[in-house]
Amino acid sequence: MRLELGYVPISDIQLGEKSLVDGTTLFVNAEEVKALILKDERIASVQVDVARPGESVRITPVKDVIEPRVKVEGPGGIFPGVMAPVDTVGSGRTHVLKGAAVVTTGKIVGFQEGILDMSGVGAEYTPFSKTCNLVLVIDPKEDVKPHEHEHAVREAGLKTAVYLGELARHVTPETVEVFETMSLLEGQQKYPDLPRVGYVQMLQSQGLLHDTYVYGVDAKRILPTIMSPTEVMDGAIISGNCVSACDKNPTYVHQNNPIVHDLFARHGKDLNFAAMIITNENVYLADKIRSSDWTAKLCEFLSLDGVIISEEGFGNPDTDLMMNCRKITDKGIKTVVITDEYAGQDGASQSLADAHVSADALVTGGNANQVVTLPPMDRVIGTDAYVGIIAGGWDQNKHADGSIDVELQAITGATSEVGFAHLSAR
Amino acid sequence: MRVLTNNPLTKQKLANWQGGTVAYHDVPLIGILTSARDQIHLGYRLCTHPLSGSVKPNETPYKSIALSDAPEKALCTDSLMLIEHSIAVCQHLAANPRPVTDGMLKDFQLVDYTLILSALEGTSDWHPGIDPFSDASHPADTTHLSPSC
Amino acid sequence: MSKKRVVHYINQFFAQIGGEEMAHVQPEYREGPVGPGLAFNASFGEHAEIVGTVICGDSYFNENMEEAKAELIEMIDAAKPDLFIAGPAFNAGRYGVACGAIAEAVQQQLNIPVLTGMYEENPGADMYKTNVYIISTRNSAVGMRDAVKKMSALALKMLRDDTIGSSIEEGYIPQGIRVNLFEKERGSKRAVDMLLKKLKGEPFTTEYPMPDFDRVDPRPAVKDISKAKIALVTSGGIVPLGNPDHIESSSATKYGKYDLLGVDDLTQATYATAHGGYDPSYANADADRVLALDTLREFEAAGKIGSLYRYFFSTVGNGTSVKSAKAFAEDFSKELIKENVQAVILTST
Amino acid sequence: MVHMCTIVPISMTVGANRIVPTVAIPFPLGNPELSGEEEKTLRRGLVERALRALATEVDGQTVFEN
Repeated sequence: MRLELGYVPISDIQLGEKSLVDGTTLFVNAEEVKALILKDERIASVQVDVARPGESVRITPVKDVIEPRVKVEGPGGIFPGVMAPVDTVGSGRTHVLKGAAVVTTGKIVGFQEGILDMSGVGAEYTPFSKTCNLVLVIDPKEDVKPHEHEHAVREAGLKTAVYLGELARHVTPETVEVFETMSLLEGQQKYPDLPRVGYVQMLQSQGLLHDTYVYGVDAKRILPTIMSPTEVMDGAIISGNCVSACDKNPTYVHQNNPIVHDLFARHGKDLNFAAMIITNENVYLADKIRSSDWTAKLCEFLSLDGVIISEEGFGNPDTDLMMNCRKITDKGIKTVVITDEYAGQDGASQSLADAHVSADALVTGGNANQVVTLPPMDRVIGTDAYVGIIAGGWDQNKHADGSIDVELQAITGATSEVGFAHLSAR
Repeated sequence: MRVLTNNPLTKQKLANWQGGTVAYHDVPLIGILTSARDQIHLGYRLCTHPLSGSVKPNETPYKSIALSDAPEKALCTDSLMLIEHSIAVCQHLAANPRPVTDGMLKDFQLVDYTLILSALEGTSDWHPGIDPFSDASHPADTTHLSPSC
Repeated sequence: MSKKRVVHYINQFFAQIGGEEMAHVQPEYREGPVGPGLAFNASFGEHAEIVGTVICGDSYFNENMEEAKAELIEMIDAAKPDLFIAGPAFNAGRYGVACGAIAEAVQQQLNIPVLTGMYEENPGADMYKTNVYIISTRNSAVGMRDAVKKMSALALKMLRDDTIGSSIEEGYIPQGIRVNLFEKERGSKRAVDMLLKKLKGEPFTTEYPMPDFDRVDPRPAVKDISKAKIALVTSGGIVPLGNPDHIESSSATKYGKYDLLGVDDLTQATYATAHGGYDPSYANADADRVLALDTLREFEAAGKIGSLYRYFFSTVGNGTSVKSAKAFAEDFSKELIKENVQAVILTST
Repeated sequence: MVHMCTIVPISMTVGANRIVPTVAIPFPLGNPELSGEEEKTLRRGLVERALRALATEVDGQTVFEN
């Protein structure tokens, strides 16, 4: 499969009369966006706002972050099975509004989390302080249940991203990057001397507010399967995950999966990026055993020499990570795992809920329990009424000057377990 | 299967469940874990992960765990390691006194219940005898959506 | 701004008093820098200076640790330092222990920042790394320049009251505490780089080592068990009723030593478990289910074993750190060896 | 030293060289379901096995199953 990503750089978002890309400015007609979202009968109201890098703005509670893209050539559309008909994506050409993102916010459950500061200390920890964000503050009608509410907000974000992505359809990209994967046989013939490397991505799949969708299918219902890594660039995987702000993968991170990109960067030079395998992180232990068996089996069938395994979430998935690592290692395949840590506020406790000696090459996204003090912001988009009760926040965490103490786990994307951020720990 | 829980919603929703039994204990979350541990020590097997969910055990007060119906002769080492690790994790997370409102408690109950439900539903001996979302429609999946929306 | 005051500890060798033959020398105080102190002073520049040096022989320190520490602390205190540096000791074992011990004592008693430096395999490193910052050095004085550079950088940071970064940034031996840092490369790139090294068989460094345990060679068999003196040890928390030593139900920080003289059976009325990691009702009803004292008394009477050692040792193995457990065992093993105990039965729950 | 414990893999992990597997975590050297005398017999058997382990030369980590 061959996919061209055409990057249309965006350095500012302005609300305006007509939605269009002008130079590197993305103009958005807020009324059109609202009308699009309000088609959903479950939604009572929506506000459209803009947050730019460096501004004294806090967005919270953040639900999802999505990058606007449009399919200009090749089969399927962005977010297949959800926003577009089911069709295999990942080939042809896709345009990307690089530097822009849609951020959804809205209280779905009472303990929701996700802080995104556009400046100050918090901005150093979240990758989305560097994007121009179109923020949607969404309120549901009164009788809408949490799972319906989550669904409505998830779709509102995707719809908006598709709407914005469409604006890039006829814009000439500033740069084009090409990603090409080959069939196993072709790859082996072309790179007979390079190690065959695979990427195993574990997807959050535990239940309400903890779900991920693959071509529209709930990931807890899948068996591990093989994907072309370019499929994720067209939105084949989307996030329905609202909990654990620091280490969940927003849809944006799936679209820009950094492991996929960094493996492609070495593809054909130091390694042969042979395949991507997705698996899940179910609550039921028999599912874990089955999924890790299948993952290891697929790695073996693909004759992989090395595998990177990424995790998503806290606690339960540590067990999947160790099972995958142990079983893949047992097949004689070299592994590197990526996780993050919950070592307590003092960093002195055991970091993971599970451990195995085979995980001897581990990359960490840092200790999510570390406390940081976030300065007050001039403006809050969404509501900070919950900052005291979100994960990692606690009672009386607000100081007299308006600054707040939170654990890193409250900050969107701070301890990414796909290695999207630079934080680590020793 | 036997579900150990301190979540009143799990108890209520699974009252007519035909695929197993529910043991409700009005204890803190850690009490459910230690109770599960004591049973694992006697040969019961864990069926679900004790740290299900990304809501941390120092945030939610609720936990539902499924165990096997009958003890086995040999102790299940995997279950043992899991429960011991989980208890250790639970104990070192900061005890944050949190303002818990009724609405939040309801949300915590719902999330814990849906986590255990997602495990039970996936099993081959899932005999509902219940409507899991009797006062709400089933969580919509996204596959039916038309591309125009 | 005036220069910050630093006191430096070195041994007889680095003070150029002499080698092993002079290791007995007692603590002395000299004004200003001595030996490696000159290099530290150069490195501190305008910010700090070594105002005095305390010197002690390695043998004297290790053989008279409490007295040596007391004498040295008095000298150090008199110099009114803002910071204390010991070493670097490189791979010199007794010097390393001395550096760690005196640094720890100064930190506790004088309440000023302290640091030392040594090779990671120096026994002093393992003993003191969790309590004091120990800069990781090479295994010999060839690494002096590099050690001084890293140690003075950390020292100046401490004097400025700056946040101390992670072990990899500052160069100290990891303290078993996880400290966050920002890496130059993002996590995914680091993972790809690590995998490529692993694939090529090149050395790589994990960012989080899995817990590991020491290996020991098996002891030879006991030749005649019917003549052997055997001791009972348990991690199952069996203690006299009332838990006189208050051993914690989890993460134990101590062990207990209990007299078995005249005890032939552990009963509900006399013994119980302090362990919080399992349902205690079975052990509380009959602690022999954990410690098997009744059986060993029978065997002793029947001549199947020589004798049972008079005391048993007990702790709670529930979340107790490997470090603590190891320290307990090292401690009571000295007594067991001294008392000619030939074998130990360790029971765990 | 002989390590009498129920979870042999843990004993292996921490590096014991002579290991005797026992009954259950809360009662390694007993069984509350047995009568007093039966329980003592069970315990004698386990301790005898421990003594045998101590009197046996081993080359590395060894589990004395019988």
